[in-house]
Amino acid sequence: MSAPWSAGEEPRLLPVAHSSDVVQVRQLIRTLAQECRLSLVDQTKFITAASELARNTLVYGGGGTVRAGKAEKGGRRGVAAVFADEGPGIPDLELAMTDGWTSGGGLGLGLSGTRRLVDEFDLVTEVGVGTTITIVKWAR
Amino acid sequence: MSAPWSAGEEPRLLPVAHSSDVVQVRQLIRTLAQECRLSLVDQTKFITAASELARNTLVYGGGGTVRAGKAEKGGRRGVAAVFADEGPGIPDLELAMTDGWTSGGGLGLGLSGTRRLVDEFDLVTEVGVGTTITIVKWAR
Amino acid sequence: MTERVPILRIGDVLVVSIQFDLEDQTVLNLQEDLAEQIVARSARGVIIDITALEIVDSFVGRMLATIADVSRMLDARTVVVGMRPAVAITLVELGLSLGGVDTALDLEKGLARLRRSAQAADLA
Amino acid sequence: MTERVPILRIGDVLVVSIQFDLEDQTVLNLQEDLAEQIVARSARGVIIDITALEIVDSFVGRMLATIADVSRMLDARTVVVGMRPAVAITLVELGLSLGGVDTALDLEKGLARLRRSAQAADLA
Ligand SMILES: Nc1ncnc2c1ncn2[C@@H]1O[C@H](COP(=O)(O)OP(=O)(O)O)[C@@H](O)[C@H]1O
Ligand SMILES: Nc1ncnc2c1ncn2[C@@H]1O[C@H](COP(=O)(O)OP(=O)(O)O)[C@@H](O)[C@H]1O
Repeated sequence: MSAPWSAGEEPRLLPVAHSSDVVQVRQLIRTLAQECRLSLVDQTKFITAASELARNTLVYGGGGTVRAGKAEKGGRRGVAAVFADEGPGIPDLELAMTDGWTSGGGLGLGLSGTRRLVDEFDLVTEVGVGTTITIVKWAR
Repeated sequence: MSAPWSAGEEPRLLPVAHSSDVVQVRQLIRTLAQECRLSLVDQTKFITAASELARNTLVYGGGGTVRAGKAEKGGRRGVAAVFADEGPGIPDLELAMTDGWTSGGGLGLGLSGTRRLVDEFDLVTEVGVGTTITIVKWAR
Repeated sequence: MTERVPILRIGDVLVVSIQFDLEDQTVLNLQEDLAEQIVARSARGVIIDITALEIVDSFVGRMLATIADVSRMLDARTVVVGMRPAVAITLVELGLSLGGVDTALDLEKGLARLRRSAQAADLA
Repeated sequence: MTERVPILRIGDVLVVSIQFDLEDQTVLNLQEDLAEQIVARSARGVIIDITALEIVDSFVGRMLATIADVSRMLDARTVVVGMRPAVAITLVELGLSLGGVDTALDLEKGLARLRRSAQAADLA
Protein backbone atom coordinates (compact mmCIF):
# COMPACT_ATOMS: atom_id res chain seq x y z
CA MET A 1 0.00 0.00 0.00
CA SER A 2 1.32 3.44 -0.80
CA ALA A 3 -0.07 6.01 1.57
CA PRO A 4 -3.25 7.68 0.23
CA TRP A 5 -1.93 11.24 0.56
CA SER A 6 -4.45 14.00 -0.16
CA ALA A 7 -3.82 15.60 -3.56
CA GLY A 8 -1.96 18.86 -3.33
CA GLU A 9 -0.86 18.29 0.26
CA GLU A 10 2.81 17.53 0.75
CA PRO A 11 3.41 15.05 3.61
CA ARG A 12 5.92 16.23 6.19
CA LEU A 13 9.17 14.31 6.66
CA LEU A 14 10.82 13.82 10.03
CA PRO A 15 14.00 11.91 10.90
CA VAL A 16 13.91 9.23 13.59
CA ALA A 17 17.50 9.03 14.71
CA HIS A 18 17.34 9.97 18.36
CA SER A 19 15.03 9.41 21.28
CA SER A 20 13.95 13.06 21.14
CA ASP A 21 12.78 12.56 17.54
CA VAL A 22 10.08 10.22 18.84
CA VAL A 23 8.70 13.15 20.84
CA GLN A 24 8.76 15.29 17.68
CA VAL A 25 6.87 12.61 15.78
CA ARG A 26 4.15 12.52 18.43
CA GLN A 27 3.83 16.29 18.23
CA LEU A 28 3.60 16.39 14.44
CA ILE A 29 1.03 13.59 14.36
CA ARG A 30 -0.98 15.34 17.03
CA THR A 31 -1.15 18.56 15.01
CA LEU A 32 -2.17 16.66 11.88
CA ALA A 33 -4.79 14.60 13.70
CA GLN A 34 -6.35 17.77 15.05
CA GLU A 35 -6.29 19.47 11.63
CA CYS A 36 -7.99 16.43 10.14
CA ARG A 37 -10.67 16.71 12.84
CA LEU A 38 -10.29 13.24 14.22
CA SER A 39 -12.33 12.76 17.39
CA LEU A 40 -10.42 13.11 20.63
CA VAL A 41 -10.32 9.35 21.16
CA ASP A 42 -9.19 8.75 17.58
CA GLN A 43 -6.47 11.38 17.92
CA THR A 44 -5.27 9.65 21.05
CA LYS A 45 -5.25 6.25 19.39
CA PHE A 46 -3.40 7.51 16.34
CA ILE A 47 -0.74 9.41 18.27
CA THR A 48 -0.21 6.39 20.49
CA ALA A 49 0.15 4.09 17.47
CA ALA A 50 2.67 6.51 15.92
CA SER A 51 4.64 6.63 19.14
CA GLU A 52 4.94 2.83 19.22
CA LEU A 53 6.04 2.61 15.59
CA ALA A 54 8.50 5.50 15.80
CA ARG A 55 10.15 3.82 18.79
CA ASN A 56 10.42 0.56 16.83
CA THR A 57 11.97 2.43 13.89
CA LEU A 58 14.56 3.80 16.27
CA VAL A 59 15.22 0.77 18.44
CA TYR A 60 14.87 -2.14 16.02
CA GLY A 61 15.29 -0.38 12.65
CA GLY A 62 18.38 1.48 13.82
CA GLY A 63 16.72 4.77 12.89
CA GLY A 64 14.83 5.91 9.81
CA THR A 65 12.16 8.40 8.81
CA VAL A 66 8.50 9.21 9.28
CA ARG A 67 6.37 10.83 6.61
CA ALA A 68 3.01 12.05 7.81
CA GLY A 69 0.21 14.05 6.26
CA LYS A 70 -3.41 14.31 5.37
CA ALA A 71 -4.95 11.38 3.56
CA GLU A 72 -7.94 10.94 1.31
CA LYS A 73 -9.56 7.90 -0.23
CA GLY A 74 -13.02 7.28 -1.67
CA GLY A 75 -14.33 10.52 -0.21
CA ARG A 76 -12.97 9.81 3.28
CA ARG A 77 -10.42 12.09 4.89
CA GLY A 78 -7.94 11.29 7.56
CA VAL A 79 -4.31 11.21 8.49
CA ALA A 80 -1.60 8.83 7.35
CA ALA A 81 1.93 8.11 8.51
CA VAL A 82 4.70 6.01 6.99
CA PHE A 83 7.55 4.67 9.16
CA ALA A 84 10.54 3.53 7.14
CA ASP A 85 13.92 2.14 8.08
CA GLU A 86 16.75 0.28 6.38
CA GLY A 87 17.35 -1.94 9.37
CA PRO A 88 17.48 -5.73 9.71
CA GLY A 89 13.85 -6.35 8.72
CA ILE A 90 11.53 -8.79 10.48
CA PRO A 91 12.29 -12.48 9.77
CA ASP A 92 9.06 -13.93 11.21
CA LEU A 93 6.24 -11.47 10.74
CA GLU A 94 3.60 -13.80 12.15
CA LEU A 95 5.55 -14.02 15.40
CA ALA A 96 6.33 -10.29 15.54
CA MET A 97 2.63 -9.49 15.18
CA THR A 98 1.75 -11.71 18.15
CA ASP A 99 0.59 -9.97 21.33
CA GLY A 100 3.39 -10.14 23.84
CA TRP A 101 6.16 -11.32 21.55
CA THR A 102 9.33 -9.25 21.64
CA SER A 103 12.83 -9.95 20.41
CA GLY A 104 14.14 -7.31 22.79
CA GLY A 105 13.00 -6.38 26.24
CA GLY A 106 9.71 -4.77 25.22
CA LEU A 107 6.15 -5.70 26.09
CA GLY A 108 5.55 -7.00 22.57
CA LEU A 109 2.44 -4.87 22.14
CA GLY A 110 3.77 -2.30 19.66
CA LEU A 111 2.88 -4.01 16.40
CA SER A 112 -0.13 -6.04 17.49
CA GLY A 113 -1.58 -3.23 19.58
CA THR A 114 -0.97 -0.58 16.95
CA ARG A 115 -2.88 -2.56 14.38
CA ARG A 116 -5.91 -2.48 16.66
CA LEU A 117 -5.64 1.30 17.10
CA VAL A 118 -5.72 2.31 13.43
CA ASP A 119 -8.07 1.88 10.46
CA GLU A 120 -5.43 0.76 7.98
CA PHE A 121 -2.20 -1.01 8.72
CA ASP A 122 0.29 -2.15 6.13
CA LEU A 123 3.67 -3.68 6.82
CA VAL A 124 6.36 -4.43 4.25
CA THR A 125 9.59 -5.94 5.48
CA GLU A 126 12.55 -7.74 4.00
CA VAL A 127 15.39 -9.26 5.97
CA GLY A 128 18.54 -7.22 5.44
CA VAL A 129 16.67 -4.50 3.56
CA GLY A 130 14.38 -2.81 6.03
CA THR A 131 10.86 -2.27 7.22
CA THR A 132 8.12 0.13 6.12
CA ILE A 133 4.86 0.46 7.98
CA THR A 134 1.94 2.59 6.83
CA ILE A 135 -0.96 3.49 9.10
CA VAL A 136 -4.11 5.51 8.41
CA LYS A 137 -6.94 6.75 10.61
CA TRP A 138 -10.08 8.17 8.96
CA ALA A 139 -12.20 10.96 10.39
CA ARG A 140 -15.67 9.68 11.21
CA MET B 1 27.92 -11.36 17.81
CA SER B 2 31.47 -11.41 19.13
CA ALA B 3 31.80 -9.29 22.23
CA PRO B 4 32.84 -5.69 21.45
CA TRP B 5 35.90 -5.67 23.71
CA SER B 6 37.65 -2.35 24.12
CA ALA B 7 40.91 -2.28 22.16
CA GLY B 8 43.96 -2.89 24.33
CA GLU B 9 41.94 -4.22 27.25
CA GLU B 10 42.24 -7.92 27.88
CA PRO B 11 38.97 -9.45 29.12
CA ARG B 12 39.32 -11.46 32.32
CA LEU B 13 38.63 -15.20 32.25
CA LEU B 14 36.95 -17.04 35.12
CA PRO B 15 36.02 -20.70 35.39
CA VAL B 16 32.45 -21.66 36.30
CA ALA B 17 32.86 -25.13 37.73
CA HIS B 18 31.62 -24.78 41.27
CA SER B 19 28.89 -22.92 43.09
CA SER B 20 31.48 -20.61 44.66
CA ASP B 21 32.61 -19.56 41.17
CA VAL B 22 29.24 -17.91 40.66
CA VAL B 23 30.03 -15.67 43.62
CA GLN B 24 33.40 -14.85 42.04
CA VAL B 25 31.72 -13.96 38.76
CA ARG B 26 29.37 -11.54 40.53
CA GLN B 27 32.35 -9.91 42.21
CA LEU B 28 34.37 -9.53 39.02
CA ILE B 29 31.39 -8.12 37.12
CA ARG B 30 30.70 -5.71 39.95
CA THR B 31 34.25 -4.36 39.83
CA LEU B 32 34.08 -3.95 36.06
CA ALA B 33 30.66 -2.29 36.14
CA GLN B 34 31.96 0.24 38.65
CA GLU B 35 35.10 0.90 36.62
CA CYS B 36 32.96 1.49 33.54
CA ARG B 37 30.89 3.97 35.53
CA LEU B 38 27.55 2.33 35.02
CA SER B 39 24.85 3.97 37.14
CA LEU B 40 24.03 2.18 40.36
CA VAL B 41 20.82 0.76 38.92
CA ASP B 42 22.61 -0.36 35.76
CA GLN B 43 25.36 -2.00 37.82
CA THR B 44 22.73 -3.86 39.79
CA LYS B 45 20.93 -4.99 36.64
CA PHE B 46 24.13 -6.19 34.98
CA ILE B 47 25.47 -8.08 38.01
CA THR B 48 22.07 -9.72 38.45
CA ALA B 49 21.99 -10.75 34.78
CA ALA B 50 25.51 -12.19 35.09
CA SER B 51 24.53 -14.11 38.20
CA GLU B 52 21.60 -15.72 36.38
CA LEU B 53 23.70 -16.69 33.37
CA ALA B 54 26.65 -17.99 35.41
CA ARG B 55 24.26 -20.23 37.35
CA ASN B 56 22.83 -21.55 34.07
CA THR B 57 26.35 -22.23 32.79
CA LEU B 58 26.99 -24.27 35.91
CA VAL B 59 23.65 -26.02 36.32
CA TYR B 60 22.56 -26.65 32.73
CA GLY B 61 25.85 -26.30 30.84
CA GLY B 62 27.70 -28.57 33.28
CA GLY B 63 30.23 -25.83 33.90
CA GLY B 64 32.16 -23.55 31.56
CA THR B 65 33.79 -20.15 31.54
CA VAL B 66 33.00 -16.46 31.78
CA ARG B 67 35.01 -13.82 29.99
CA ALA B 68 34.26 -10.27 31.09
CA GLY B 69 35.76 -6.90 30.35
CA LYS B 70 35.27 -3.38 29.15
CA ALA B 71 33.44 -2.91 25.88
CA GLU B 72 33.32 -0.20 23.27
CA LYS B 73 31.23 0.30 20.15
CA GLY B 74 30.39 3.33 18.09
CA GLY B 75 31.70 5.69 20.73
CA ARG B 76 29.77 4.05 23.55
CA ARG B 77 31.53 2.42 26.47
CA GLY B 78 30.31 -0.27 28.75
CA VAL B 79 30.89 -3.74 30.07
CA ALA B 80 30.50 -7.08 28.33
CA ALA B 81 30.44 -10.68 29.52
CA VAL B 82 30.48 -13.97 27.60
CA PHE B 83 29.19 -17.18 29.22
CA ALA B 84 30.34 -20.29 27.40
CA ASP B 85 29.82 -23.97 28.04
CA GLU B 86 30.16 -27.22 26.13
CA GLY B 87 27.01 -28.66 27.62
CA PRO B 88 23.90 -30.13 25.99
CA GLY B 89 22.80 -26.90 24.25
CA ILE B 90 19.21 -25.64 24.13
CA PRO B 91 16.95 -27.61 21.76
CA ASP B 92 14.03 -25.15 21.70
CA LEU B 93 15.31 -21.64 22.11
CA GLU B 94 11.94 -19.97 21.65
CA LEU B 95 10.62 -21.99 24.58
CA ALA B 96 13.69 -21.45 26.76
CA MET B 97 13.37 -17.69 26.26
CA THR B 98 9.76 -17.72 27.45
CA ASP B 99 9.04 -16.13 30.84
CA GLY B 100 8.47 -18.90 33.35
CA TRP B 101 9.65 -21.84 31.27
CA THR B 102 12.21 -24.09 32.94
CA SER B 103 13.43 -27.60 32.14
CA GLY B 104 14.65 -27.90 35.70
CA GLY B 105 13.18 -26.63 38.91
CA GLY B 106 13.96 -22.96 38.30
CA LEU B 107 11.66 -20.01 38.00
CA GLY B 108 12.29 -19.80 34.25
CA LEU B 109 13.19 -16.12 34.47
CA GLY B 110 16.93 -16.40 33.93
CA LEU B 111 17.06 -16.07 30.16
CA SER B 112 13.96 -13.97 29.53
CA GLY B 113 14.57 -11.74 32.51
CA THR B 114 18.24 -11.30 31.76
CA ARG B 115 17.43 -10.08 28.29
CA ARG B 116 15.34 -7.31 29.81
CA LEU B 117 18.16 -6.28 32.13
CA VAL B 118 20.86 -5.73 29.51
CA ASP B 119 21.32 -3.57 26.41
CA GLU B 120 22.60 -6.34 24.15
CA PHE B 121 21.88 -10.03 24.39
CA ASP B 122 23.15 -12.66 22.01
CA LEU B 123 22.67 -16.39 22.38
CA VAL B 124 24.29 -19.07 20.24
CA THR B 125 23.50 -22.68 21.04
CA GLU B 126 23.81 -26.03 19.34
CA VAL B 127 22.46 -29.30 20.69
CA GLY B 128 25.35 -31.51 21.80
CA VAL B 129 27.88 -28.73 21.27
CA GLY B 130 27.18 -26.07 23.85
CA THR B 131 25.84 -22.61 24.56
CA THR B 132 27.44 -19.17 24.40
CA ILE B 133 25.66 -16.08 25.65
CA THR B 134 27.02 -12.56 25.28
CA ILE B 135 25.60 -9.61 27.20
CA VAL B 136 26.52 -5.94 27.13
CA LYS B 137 25.43 -2.94 29.18
CA TRP B 138 26.39 0.54 27.98
CA ALA B 139 27.13 3.46 30.28
CA ARG B 140 24.56 6.22 29.71
CA MET C 1 21.20 15.29 28.28
CA THR C 2 17.80 14.23 29.48
CA GLU C 3 15.46 16.10 31.75
CA ARG C 4 14.35 14.94 35.16
CA VAL C 5 10.82 15.17 36.43
CA PRO C 6 10.59 16.86 39.84
CA ILE C 7 9.32 14.81 42.78
CA LEU C 8 7.35 16.73 45.42
CA ARG C 9 6.47 15.58 48.90
CA ILE C 10 3.19 15.96 50.80
CA GLY C 11 3.61 14.40 54.23
CA ASP C 12 4.85 10.85 53.63
CA VAL C 13 3.54 10.82 50.06
CA LEU C 14 5.67 11.53 47.01
CA VAL C 15 3.85 13.36 44.23
CA VAL C 16 4.96 13.43 40.62
CA SER C 17 3.05 15.52 38.16
CA ILE C 18 4.06 14.80 34.59
CA GLN C 19 3.65 18.08 32.76
CA PHE C 20 5.15 17.43 29.36
CA ASP C 21 5.71 14.76 26.76
CA LEU C 22 8.59 12.66 28.13
CA GLU C 23 11.51 11.17 26.26
CA ASP C 24 12.03 7.47 27.00
CA GLN C 25 15.22 8.12 28.95
CA THR C 26 13.42 10.66 31.13
CA VAL C 27 10.80 8.01 31.87
CA LEU C 28 13.51 5.60 33.01
CA ASN C 29 15.17 8.28 35.13
CA LEU C 30 11.87 9.02 36.83
CA GLN C 31 11.45 5.36 37.66
CA GLU C 32 14.86 5.24 39.31
CA ASP C 33 14.50 8.58 41.08
CA LEU C 34 11.20 7.51 42.57
CA ALA C 35 12.57 4.22 43.89
CA GLU C 36 15.45 6.08 45.49
CA GLN C 37 13.24 8.75 47.02
CA ILE C 38 10.80 6.24 48.49
CA VAL C 39 13.64 4.80 50.53
CA ALA C 40 15.48 8.07 51.22
CA ARG C 41 12.32 9.77 52.49
CA SER C 42 10.56 6.74 53.98
CA ALA C 43 7.55 7.45 51.79
CA ARG C 44 4.40 5.40 52.33
CA GLY C 45 2.72 6.45 49.11
CA VAL C 46 3.38 7.66 45.58
CA ILE C 47 0.99 9.62 43.40
CA ILE C 48 1.64 9.96 39.72
CA ASP C 49 -0.48 12.66 38.18
CA ILE C 50 -0.91 12.15 34.44
CA THR C 51 -3.66 14.76 33.97
CA ALA C 52 -1.50 16.61 31.47
CA LEU C 53 -0.60 13.53 29.42
CA GLU C 54 -2.46 13.36 26.13
CA ILE C 55 -1.18 9.89 25.40
CA VAL C 56 0.27 6.97 27.34
CA ASP C 57 1.99 4.49 25.08
CA SER C 58 3.31 1.07 26.04
CA PHE C 59 6.59 2.53 27.25
CA VAL C 60 5.00 4.94 29.71
CA GLY C 61 2.31 2.38 30.56
CA ARG C 62 5.02 -0.06 31.48
CA MET C 63 6.70 2.56 33.66
CA LEU C 64 3.44 3.01 35.58
CA ALA C 65 3.18 -0.73 36.16
CA THR C 66 6.84 -0.98 37.17
CA ILE C 67 6.59 1.90 39.62
CA ALA C 68 3.55 0.27 41.20
CA ASP C 69 5.47 -3.01 41.64
CA VAL C 70 8.71 -1.42 42.79
CA SER C 71 7.01 0.81 45.32
CA ARG C 72 5.12 -2.17 46.73
CA MET C 73 8.44 -3.94 47.29
CA LEU C 74 9.66 -0.83 49.07
CA ASP C 75 6.52 -0.82 51.26
CA ALA C 76 4.83 2.13 49.55
CA ARG C 77 1.59 2.26 47.57
CA THR C 78 1.26 3.90 44.17
CA VAL C 79 -1.88 5.59 42.85
CA VAL C 80 -2.06 6.96 39.30
CA VAL C 81 -4.39 9.94 39.04
CA GLY C 82 -5.87 12.01 36.23
CA MET C 83 -5.94 9.46 33.44
CA ARG C 84 -8.00 10.84 30.56
CA PRO C 85 -10.85 8.68 29.27
CA ALA C 86 -9.34 8.61 25.78
CA VAL C 87 -6.07 7.38 27.26
CA ALA C 88 -7.83 4.61 29.17
CA ILE C 89 -9.65 3.45 26.03
CA THR C 90 -6.44 3.50 24.02
CA LEU C 91 -4.46 1.58 26.61
CA VAL C 92 -7.04 -1.18 26.77
CA GLU C 93 -7.12 -1.44 22.99
CA LEU C 94 -3.33 -1.49 22.90
CA GLY C 95 -3.54 -4.52 25.21
CA LEU C 96 -2.23 -2.91 28.37
CA SER C 97 -4.88 -2.96 31.06
CA LEU C 98 -2.55 -2.06 33.95
CA GLY C 99 -4.22 -4.57 36.25
CA GLY C 100 -1.80 -4.03 39.11
CA VAL C 101 -2.01 -0.24 39.01
CA ASP C 102 -4.33 1.55 41.42
CA THR C 103 -6.04 4.66 40.00
CA ALA C 104 -8.07 7.61 41.26
CA LEU C 105 -9.74 10.46 39.43
CA ASP C 106 -7.64 13.28 40.79
CA LEU C 107 -4.91 14.23 43.23
CA GLU C 108 -7.32 14.80 46.11
CA LYS C 109 -8.99 11.43 45.71
CA GLY C 110 -5.58 9.81 45.32
CA LEU C 111 -4.34 11.32 48.58
CA ALA C 112 -7.52 10.24 50.37
CA ARG C 113 -7.03 6.70 49.08
CA LEU C 114 -3.48 6.58 50.43
CA ARG C 115 -4.54 8.03 53.76
CA ARG C 116 -7.22 5.38 54.21
CA SER C 117 -4.88 2.55 53.32
CA ALA C 118 -2.25 3.87 55.74
CA GLN C 119 -4.82 3.86 58.54
CA ALA C 120 -5.86 0.33 57.66
CA ALA C 121 -2.20 -0.76 57.75
CA ASP C 122 -1.66 0.86 61.15
CA LEU C 123 -4.62 -1.05 62.52
CA ALA C 124 -3.50 -4.32 60.98
CA MET D 1 31.87 -26.70 53.05
CA THR D 2 29.24 -24.05 52.97
CA GLU D 3 28.71 -21.32 55.49
CA ARG D 4 25.61 -20.88 57.58
CA VAL D 5 23.93 -17.57 58.21
CA PRO D 6 23.34 -16.92 61.93
CA ILE D 7 19.76 -16.58 63.14
CA LEU D 8 19.21 -14.17 66.04
CA ARG D 9 16.17 -13.89 68.25
CA ILE D 10 14.42 -10.76 69.52
CA GLY D 11 11.47 -11.82 71.66
CA ASP D 12 9.41 -14.16 69.52
CA VAL D 13 10.88 -12.82 66.30
CA LEU D 14 13.77 -14.45 64.42
CA VAL D 15 16.12 -12.02 62.76
CA VAL D 16 18.46 -12.89 59.92
CA SER D 17 20.82 -10.28 58.63
CA ILE D 18 22.51 -11.32 55.40
CA GLN D 19 25.92 -9.69 55.48
CA PHE D 20 27.70 -11.14 52.49
CA ASP D 21 27.17 -12.52 49.00
CA LEU D 22 25.74 -16.02 49.55
CA GLU D 23 26.47 -19.18 47.65
CA ASP D 24 23.36 -21.00 46.46
CA GLN D 25 23.85 -23.82 48.95
CA THR D 26 24.08 -21.35 51.81
CA VAL D 27 20.78 -19.85 50.66
CA LEU D 28 19.16 -23.28 50.78
CA ASN D 29 20.63 -23.98 54.21
CA LEU D 30 19.23 -20.73 55.53
CA GLN D 31 15.80 -21.63 54.27
CA GLU D 32 15.89 -24.94 56.12
CA ASP D 33 17.42 -23.53 59.29
CA LEU D 34 14.72 -20.89 59.48
CA ALA D 35 11.87 -23.34 59.08
CA GLU D 36 13.35 -25.46 61.83
CA GLN D 37 13.92 -22.53 64.17
CA ILE D 38 10.41 -21.15 63.71
CA VAL D 39 9.03 -24.36 65.12
CA ALA D 40 11.78 -24.99 67.70
CA ARG D 41 11.47 -21.51 69.17
CA SER D 42 7.76 -20.97 68.60
CA ALA D 43 8.56 -17.82 66.66
CA ARG D 44 5.72 -15.56 65.55
CA GLY D 45 7.72 -13.53 63.11
CA VAL D 46 10.78 -13.60 60.87
CA ILE D 47 12.74 -10.60 59.68
CA ILE D 48 15.21 -10.96 56.85
CA ASP D 49 17.47 -7.96 56.61
CA ILE D 50 18.94 -7.58 53.12
CA THR D 51 20.36 -4.08 53.61
CA ALA D 52 23.85 -5.34 52.79
CA LEU D 53 22.82 -7.19 49.63
CA GLU D 54 23.83 -5.38 46.46
CA ILE D 55 21.93 -7.77 44.26
CA VAL D 56 19.08 -10.21 44.64
CA ASP D 57 18.88 -12.60 41.72
CA SER D 58 16.09 -15.06 41.00
CA PHE D 59 17.64 -17.66 43.29
CA VAL D 60 17.71 -15.43 46.34
CA GLY D 61 14.40 -13.82 45.33
CA ARG D 62 12.85 -17.22 45.27
CA MET D 63 14.25 -18.01 48.72
CA LEU D 64 12.57 -14.87 50.07
CA ALA D 65 9.25 -15.91 48.58
CA THR D 66 9.66 -19.47 49.86
CA ILE D 67 10.51 -18.37 53.40
CA ALA D 68 7.45 -16.10 53.39
CA ASP D 69 5.27 -19.04 52.31
CA VAL D 70 6.83 -21.56 54.65
CA SER D 71 6.68 -19.30 57.69
CA ARG D 72 3.03 -18.50 56.96
CA MET D 73 2.31 -22.21 57.03
CA LEU D 74 4.08 -22.43 60.38
CA ASP D 75 1.98 -19.54 61.70
CA ALA D 76 4.74 -16.94 61.57
CA ARG D 77 4.93 -13.80 59.46
CA THR D 78 7.96 -12.83 57.41
CA VAL D 79 9.00 -9.27 56.67
CA VAL D 80 11.91 -8.51 54.35
CA VAL D 81 13.65 -5.28 55.31
CA GLY D 82 16.29 -3.06 53.76
CA MET D 83 15.76 -3.78 50.09
CA ARG D 84 17.73 -1.28 48.06
CA PRO D 85 15.86 0.74 45.42
CA ALA D 86 18.10 -0.59 42.63
CA VAL D 87 17.38 -4.14 43.77
CA ALA D 88 13.61 -3.53 43.69
CA ILE D 89 13.79 -2.13 40.15
CA THR D 90 15.95 -5.03 38.98
CA LEU D 91 13.68 -7.67 40.50
CA VAL D 92 10.61 -6.19 38.81
CA GLU D 93 12.38 -6.07 35.47
CA LEU D 94 13.61 -9.61 35.96
CA GLY D 95 9.94 -10.56 36.31
CA LEU D 96 9.93 -11.32 40.03
CA SER D 97 7.65 -8.91 41.86
CA LEU D 98 7.54 -10.93 45.11
CA GLY D 99 3.81 -10.36 45.47
CA GLY D 100 3.50 -12.55 48.58
CA VAL D 101 6.44 -11.01 50.41
CA ASP D 102 5.83 -8.30 52.99
CA THR D 103 8.47 -5.57 53.11
CA ALA D 104 9.50 -2.70 55.36
CA LEU D 105 12.22 -0.12 54.96
CA ASP D 106 14.35 -1.10 57.95
CA LEU D 107 14.63 -3.43 60.92
CA GLU D 108 12.78 -1.07 63.28
CA LYS D 109 9.83 -0.68 60.92
CA GLY D 110 9.83 -4.41 60.31
CA LEU D 111 9.67 -5.17 64.03
CA ALA D 112 6.87 -2.62 64.48
CA ARG D 113 4.95 -4.26 61.67
CA LEU D 114 5.23 -7.67 63.30
CA ARG D 115 4.25 -6.28 66.68
CA ARG D 116 1.10 -4.67 65.26
CA SER D 117 0.12 -7.80 63.41
CA ALA D 118 0.68 -9.89 66.56
CA GLN D 119 -1.62 -7.56 68.51
CA ALA D 120 -4.23 -7.73 65.79
CA ALA D 121 -3.99 -11.52 65.84
CA ASP D 122 -4.31 -11.62 69.63
CA LEU D 123 -7.47 -9.52 69.42
CA ALA D 124 -8.94 -11.64 66.66
N1 LIG E 1 11.26 -1.59 12.44
C1 LIG E 1 11.57 -2.83 12.83
N2 LIG E 1 12.68 -3.45 12.34
C2 LIG E 1 13.01 -4.71 12.74
N3 LIG E 1 12.30 -5.44 13.63
C3 LIG E 1 11.20 -4.87 14.16
C4 LIG E 1 10.77 -3.57 13.80
N4 LIG E 1 9.63 -3.30 14.47
C5 LIG E 1 9.36 -4.38 15.23
N5 LIG E 1 10.31 -5.34 15.04
C6 LIG E 1 10.34 -6.68 15.66
O1 LIG E 1 9.04 -7.04 16.08
C7 LIG E 1 9.04 -7.34 17.49
C8 LIG E 1 7.70 -6.98 18.10
O2 LIG E 1 7.56 -5.57 18.08
P1 LIG E 1 6.51 -4.89 19.04
O3 LIG E 1 5.20 -5.60 18.88
O4 LIG E 1 6.51 -3.42 18.77
O5 LIG E 1 7.02 -5.19 20.49
P2 LIG E 1 8.27 -4.61 21.31
O6 LIG E 1 8.61 -3.29 20.69
O7 LIG E 1 7.75 -4.52 22.69
O8 LIG E 1 9.36 -5.63 21.14
C9 LIG E 1 10.21 -6.58 18.03
O9 LIG E 1 10.65 -7.15 19.24
C10 LIG E 1 11.21 -6.70 16.89
O10 LIG E 1 11.86 -7.95 16.93
N1 LIG F 1 23.72 -22.89 29.37
C1 LIG F 1 22.64 -23.65 29.14
N2 LIG F 1 22.76 -24.89 28.58
C2 LIG F 1 21.68 -25.67 28.34
N3 LIG F 1 20.41 -25.29 28.62
C3 LIG F 1 20.22 -24.08 29.16
C4 LIG F 1 21.29 -23.20 29.45
N4 LIG F 1 20.78 -22.06 29.98
C5 LIG F 1 19.44 -22.21 30.01
N5 LIG F 1 19.09 -23.44 29.53
C6 LIG F 1 17.72 -23.98 29.39
O1 LIG F 1 16.80 -22.91 29.35
C7 LIG F 1 15.82 -23.06 30.38
C8 LIG F 1 15.37 -21.70 30.87
O2 LIG F 1 16.43 -21.06 31.53
P1 LIG F 1 16.11 -19.85 32.53
O3 LIG F 1 15.21 -18.90 31.81
O4 LIG F 1 17.39 -19.34 33.04
O5 LIG F 1 15.24 -20.51 33.67
P2 LIG F 1 15.68 -21.50 34.86
O6 LIG F 1 17.16 -21.30 35.07
O7 LIG F 1 14.86 -21.02 36.00
O8 LIG F 1 15.31 -22.86 34.39
C9 LIG F 1 16.50 -23.90 31.44
O9 LIG F 1 15.54 -24.55 32.25
C10 LIG F 1 17.33 -24.85 30.58
O10 LIG F 1 16.53 -25.89 30.07
